[in-house]
Amino acid sequence: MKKNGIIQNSNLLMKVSIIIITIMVFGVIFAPRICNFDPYTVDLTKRLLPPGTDGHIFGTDGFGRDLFARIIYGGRVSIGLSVCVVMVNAVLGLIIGSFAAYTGGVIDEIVMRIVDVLMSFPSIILTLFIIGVLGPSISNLFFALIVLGWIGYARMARSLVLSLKEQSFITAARGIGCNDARIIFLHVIPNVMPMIITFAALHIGSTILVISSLSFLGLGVQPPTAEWGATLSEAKQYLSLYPHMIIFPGIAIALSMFSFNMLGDGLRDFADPHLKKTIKT
Amino acid sequence: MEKMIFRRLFLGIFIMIIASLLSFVLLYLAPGNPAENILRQRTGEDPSYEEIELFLQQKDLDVPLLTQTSEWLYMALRFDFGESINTSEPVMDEFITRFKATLQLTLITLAFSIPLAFFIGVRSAANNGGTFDHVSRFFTLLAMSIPEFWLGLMLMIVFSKTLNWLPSFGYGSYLNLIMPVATLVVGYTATLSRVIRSSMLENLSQDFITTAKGNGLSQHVILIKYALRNSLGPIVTAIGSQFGHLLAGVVVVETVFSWPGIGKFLIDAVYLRDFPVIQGFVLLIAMMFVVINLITDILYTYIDPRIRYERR
Amino acid sequence: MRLIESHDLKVHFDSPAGLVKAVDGVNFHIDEGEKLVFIGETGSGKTVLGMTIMKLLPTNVFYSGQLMYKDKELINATEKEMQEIRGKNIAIIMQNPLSSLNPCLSIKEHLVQVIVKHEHLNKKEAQAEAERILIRTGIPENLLNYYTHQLSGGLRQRAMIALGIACDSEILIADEPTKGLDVTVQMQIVNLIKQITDETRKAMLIITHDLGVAAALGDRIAIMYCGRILEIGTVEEIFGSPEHPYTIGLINAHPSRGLHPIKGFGASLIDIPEGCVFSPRCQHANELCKKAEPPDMVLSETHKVRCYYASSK
Amino acid sequence: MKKYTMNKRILALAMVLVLVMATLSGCGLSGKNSNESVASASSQKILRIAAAFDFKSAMEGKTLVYENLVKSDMAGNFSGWLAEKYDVSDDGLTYTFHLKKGVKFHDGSEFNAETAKISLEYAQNNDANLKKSVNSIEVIDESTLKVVLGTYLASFLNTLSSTSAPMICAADLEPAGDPKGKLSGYIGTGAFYFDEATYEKGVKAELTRFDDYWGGASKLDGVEWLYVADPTAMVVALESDEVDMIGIAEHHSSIPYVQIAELKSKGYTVETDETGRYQVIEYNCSKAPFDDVNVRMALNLAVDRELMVKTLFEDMTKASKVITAPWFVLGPDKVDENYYKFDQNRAKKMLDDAGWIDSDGDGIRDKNGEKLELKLVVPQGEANADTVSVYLQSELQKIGAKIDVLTLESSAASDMKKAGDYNMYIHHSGNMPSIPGGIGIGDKYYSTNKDWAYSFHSAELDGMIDAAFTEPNTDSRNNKIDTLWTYLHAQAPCMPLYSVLKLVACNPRVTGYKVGSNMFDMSNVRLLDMDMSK
Repeated sequence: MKKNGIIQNSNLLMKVSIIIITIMVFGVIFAPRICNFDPYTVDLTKRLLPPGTDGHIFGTDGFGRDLFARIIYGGRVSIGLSVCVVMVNAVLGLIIGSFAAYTGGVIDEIVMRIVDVLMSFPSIILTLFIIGVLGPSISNLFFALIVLGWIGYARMARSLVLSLKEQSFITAARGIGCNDARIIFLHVIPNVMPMIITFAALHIGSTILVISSLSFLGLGVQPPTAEWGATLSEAKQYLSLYPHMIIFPGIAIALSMFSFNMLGDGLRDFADPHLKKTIKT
Repeated sequence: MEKMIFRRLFLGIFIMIIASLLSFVLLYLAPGNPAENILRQRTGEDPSYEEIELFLQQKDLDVPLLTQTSEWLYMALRFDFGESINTSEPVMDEFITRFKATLQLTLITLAFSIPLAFFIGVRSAANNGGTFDHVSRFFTLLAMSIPEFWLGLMLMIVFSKTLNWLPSFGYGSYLNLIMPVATLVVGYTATLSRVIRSSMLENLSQDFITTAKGNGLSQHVILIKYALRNSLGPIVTAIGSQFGHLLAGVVVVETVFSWPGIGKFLIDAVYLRDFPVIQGFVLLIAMMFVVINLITDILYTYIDPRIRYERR
Repeated sequence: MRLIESHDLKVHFDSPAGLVKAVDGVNFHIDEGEKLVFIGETGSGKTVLGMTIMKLLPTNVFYSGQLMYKDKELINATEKEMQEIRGKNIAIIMQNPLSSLNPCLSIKEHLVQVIVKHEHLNKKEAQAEAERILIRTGIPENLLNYYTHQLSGGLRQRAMIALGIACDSEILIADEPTKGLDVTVQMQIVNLIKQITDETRKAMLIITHDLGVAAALGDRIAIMYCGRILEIGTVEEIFGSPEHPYTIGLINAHPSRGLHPIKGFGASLIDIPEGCVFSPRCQHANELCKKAEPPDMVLSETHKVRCYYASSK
Repeated sequence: MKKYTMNKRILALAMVLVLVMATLSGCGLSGKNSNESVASASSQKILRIAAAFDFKSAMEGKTLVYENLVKSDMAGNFSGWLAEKYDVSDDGLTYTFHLKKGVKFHDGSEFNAETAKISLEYAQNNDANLKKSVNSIEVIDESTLKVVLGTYLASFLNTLSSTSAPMICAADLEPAGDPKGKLSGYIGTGAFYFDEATYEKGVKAELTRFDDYWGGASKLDGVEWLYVADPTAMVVALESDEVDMIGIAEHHSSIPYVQIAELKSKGYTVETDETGRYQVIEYNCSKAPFDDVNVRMALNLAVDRELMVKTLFEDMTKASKVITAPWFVLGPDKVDENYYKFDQNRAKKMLDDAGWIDSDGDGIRDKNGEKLELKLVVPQGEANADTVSVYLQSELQKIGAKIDVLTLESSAASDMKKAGDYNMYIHHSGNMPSIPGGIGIGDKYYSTNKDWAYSFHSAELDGMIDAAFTEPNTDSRNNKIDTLWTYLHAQAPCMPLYSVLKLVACNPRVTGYKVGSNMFDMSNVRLLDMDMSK
């Protein structure tokens, strides 16, 4: 018997990615319990140890800090910050987009023009610009990633809500006297959520990459903060002599992005009605 | 059609005004001044109060920023963006020189990425759930997960340092292009092929595909004339928006491979607070975006008869 | 000559909710020039049956039983073989022409694709042929290069019919050809199909829920319910002496008979009722009906009913 | 039907266009192949230099083209250059320059007193100090120039030897001959001339040997200035033989210290020059805790600079023991080298004595309810500052001080510095050509300085500075400066860290590398030779 390829395999992809993400999230939360070393303790006598020496699983960096601990703690910043950025963006975009679509008229027009303008603006340039101007710090990074980040969600929420709005259950809800806020929160948002969540999962992956690229350009977090991009950037000078320093943070970035992308991909197959082969009778 | 173009152009002017205002506001809020940063870069020392005063005077920067900006706007209307404070060259000249380099990198990347992405995207959609699809999905996801700067450095170590096949920096020959283009092609092809795949899949599940199959058309015709033809709209939009972002997003690659493009130069200008360069570049980049979006929209209307006839 | 013949044909789907038994043991045949109508409610498996003959079902499907086209077994036919049969030997008119036509191709271009594929004409000849067929289906000459979204529902359906007859197939499957059309247009379409198929003496398999269409187009009628044929017979037999309670119900539900609805809802294709599938809705059902599924009762050479109490009510 | 095919064509056309454009843009710029320069380099001696800045925006580039009236050596001793010799009046206000004869500019014109006058006027317009002090510039004869100062300017010769006072010719200015104009032509008297046609913005510049050079033509046929943005790429470029020399074109070396050992082991020549530029941490002495000299002193004792240099900087540079290089003419050569010797126990005791005790046992000292938490401001781009701040943070933790590192865009950092919103500020001290160490009139440790208003100042120190720098007599000036240094070190106004190196690595076929007179100076490039057989 031939099994249904899509559903089976996207489940597998999702399972794998959920497992990886769960492991990472646990690692990040219980970092102090997992790591034998503090990521900020400098020990100049133990500099640049290769992986596996003296209990340093991934070796040590140029300051003799444990690389494993720095990567685990780095996840707190890289993943934590990305998740926060994406969550704020999603909520912001969801509220703005569904509000605009739901109320319609002038408000919708104004919001969509703003979105149009921001959409056609080079987001990477703006992000670099904001951080370059305000200086590198986590809060500025956060701000820069929010300025343009909500737009995608707002557009998506708007178009979803517009199509939902015409559907009978919303009319019915209005018919039984629900007020607008109640309709938005009880009926509209729950129906929009699956697509937003899918988009958000993919967005987390790309945000991790953006943050690490900014760190590489010297526009990310400040030392000695452990962050994957920053760790990678610090390791750059040791590239040829101590490759372990650049390999492990590189893998951490790639793996987390990979699993978030995989999750997003799986969720999309799951949420997208087009890809579910519906059976017509 | 004309209406759409006018609407778009109007929006474009609006975007450019917003872009200028935005860069002005940010610069106004920003701490620091160009004199201090440029002098520090030149001498490697903290410039003294007197040196800064003199520099500001020489570059006519001792007037309030608001006056500077209104003058700048007046000049910008005539496409004169003033001179770079750092290099004393007209901003327009700087932009054209650098833009040529960035555009070259971008276009060549696209020239490789687009056919490759179409090949991967279409094949994996046709092979939905099969081996090719799984393998290509895995590798496109992987390719998207590799930071560009990491890949660039790795390529440099392997092909310049170890094998000594390719130049690690420079600009002007085909050899110089290989590594920057390769770095960009990896991520870009992956992103684009995924857009193509999902757009293809969406269309492949439509009723008209069943009709086409019911008519006994071959797999090839169905894929190309039916699914791909209908997917082209969103794909062109994706290429358009990605093209814009590619133009702006080559900063990392430009930094790693010392490519004399707009991205790296703009970042340096931001560091130095080279106001005319920042404002001019932001405006010109925004203009590029407007033009690209316009071209995308026009193309879209040609591709999709539904929009074409509605707008007529 | 026998064109299509099926023996105990079963078409099941694997779905997250369970096994969907869309077609569950169907026997029928279509002879040359014969028009067989499948009637049933939504969800009775009739469209699946049509698609099964074309082998157009999604990949999560399992077939069993026998389905013959002439002496070719279709169930095990490869995709390549099917591509040759589809359009050329068996053609289909899909339901919902708006979504079933490619929005990026003009209606003429649709036909050209099919003709080029099956008739081995060059592009120019194919275009002339396409124009001829489209005009024959009553589409004004100046609209031939229009796109689907520019046409009215009736014209779209005509375009679909043109696509169905483009290669002069032996069998034409029409899946709800009048669905979603105005009543006046419905009649035009039915007449058009009738006129064209009568001219070419084409065999047809018509899928509909409209008794009027069935009476107008069909030679024989099969009543489908829950993936099964509950009653099959000639138009006269079905309308003149319906035997199955479901058939009677259907006929009585027709507006001309005073709109007497059948109580209850169509059964789910996943949890098929035990015994006679219609028993939960049948006013005559007794213990026997609920225990074992009745066999086909042969009433005449053409008339079969799957009911214990045929001819006895 | 027609419509459709037309659209298809447009689409196809667009696709083809993209490809053609891409190919064309590739072709159009591929005229000069990088292999070509490799080929020409083998027949000609072209020195390829990797530079982190574009030729026109780097000071070092200018030292290849322009020369000055006088030059200083690394320690701050002055000698004539384009001026054969110079005389200074006893009051230090009148300078008479006797110019070299037979010096030619790259455009063939003669260098004489008239051009020197234009050059100095140009410098005066562009340098705050000269503008303030120079009263008159007179042409005495063809080869004699007299400059009269209004007030004594200790750094006058420093300025003349720096890139702010290059010797230029009238044609070099835009408009020609106007000292208030813009310097545009790169027409100097140096050993190499710059050809505008070879210059590619942000890519490279080619300099060719000037055969009429007064000091005899260079051994090299030319110099190629190649822009390489990334330090890692620079090292790769050297190792893959795309450039001959790295590090020379920047004033602060961008080559990572850790890669030096590898370069050396592979046979590359690595030259490190101490330029007397020290990286130091400046204390904000206007507020607690650094208004107390004991705290400042304690911190100076608490950091093991020797270990830092040995490990973090791969032993490439030297730990600094005094505020500025003692071998400068005006340097602190009488101060005890072990004045700030690493001794954490002494540091702890000094903090205890100053009243900073860890009363709540959290590992951070406190006094009157205030914790010993110090804000270290790091201007972005300050070389090695990240490394130093991480190290400092961990070292000072051991004596109970907590450091909060704040990296800021450099002018933002500078604004904080000017507003006094810092405890510690990392920067590097000046070097030649200027008065190193911040002890000149109006410099860092002088109370009227607006840039360092919160550094250590005292009326006593101001008096000592005034006395020393208004003293035209060299010997008595040096004596006064020695006392000044002794006083200043006792006050511990800053924490000297290490000597900022100029680090140059080159391919072994480049021979005869000589240290320049200061960290911008590339004029010695003309002395280099290359063995093309290797």
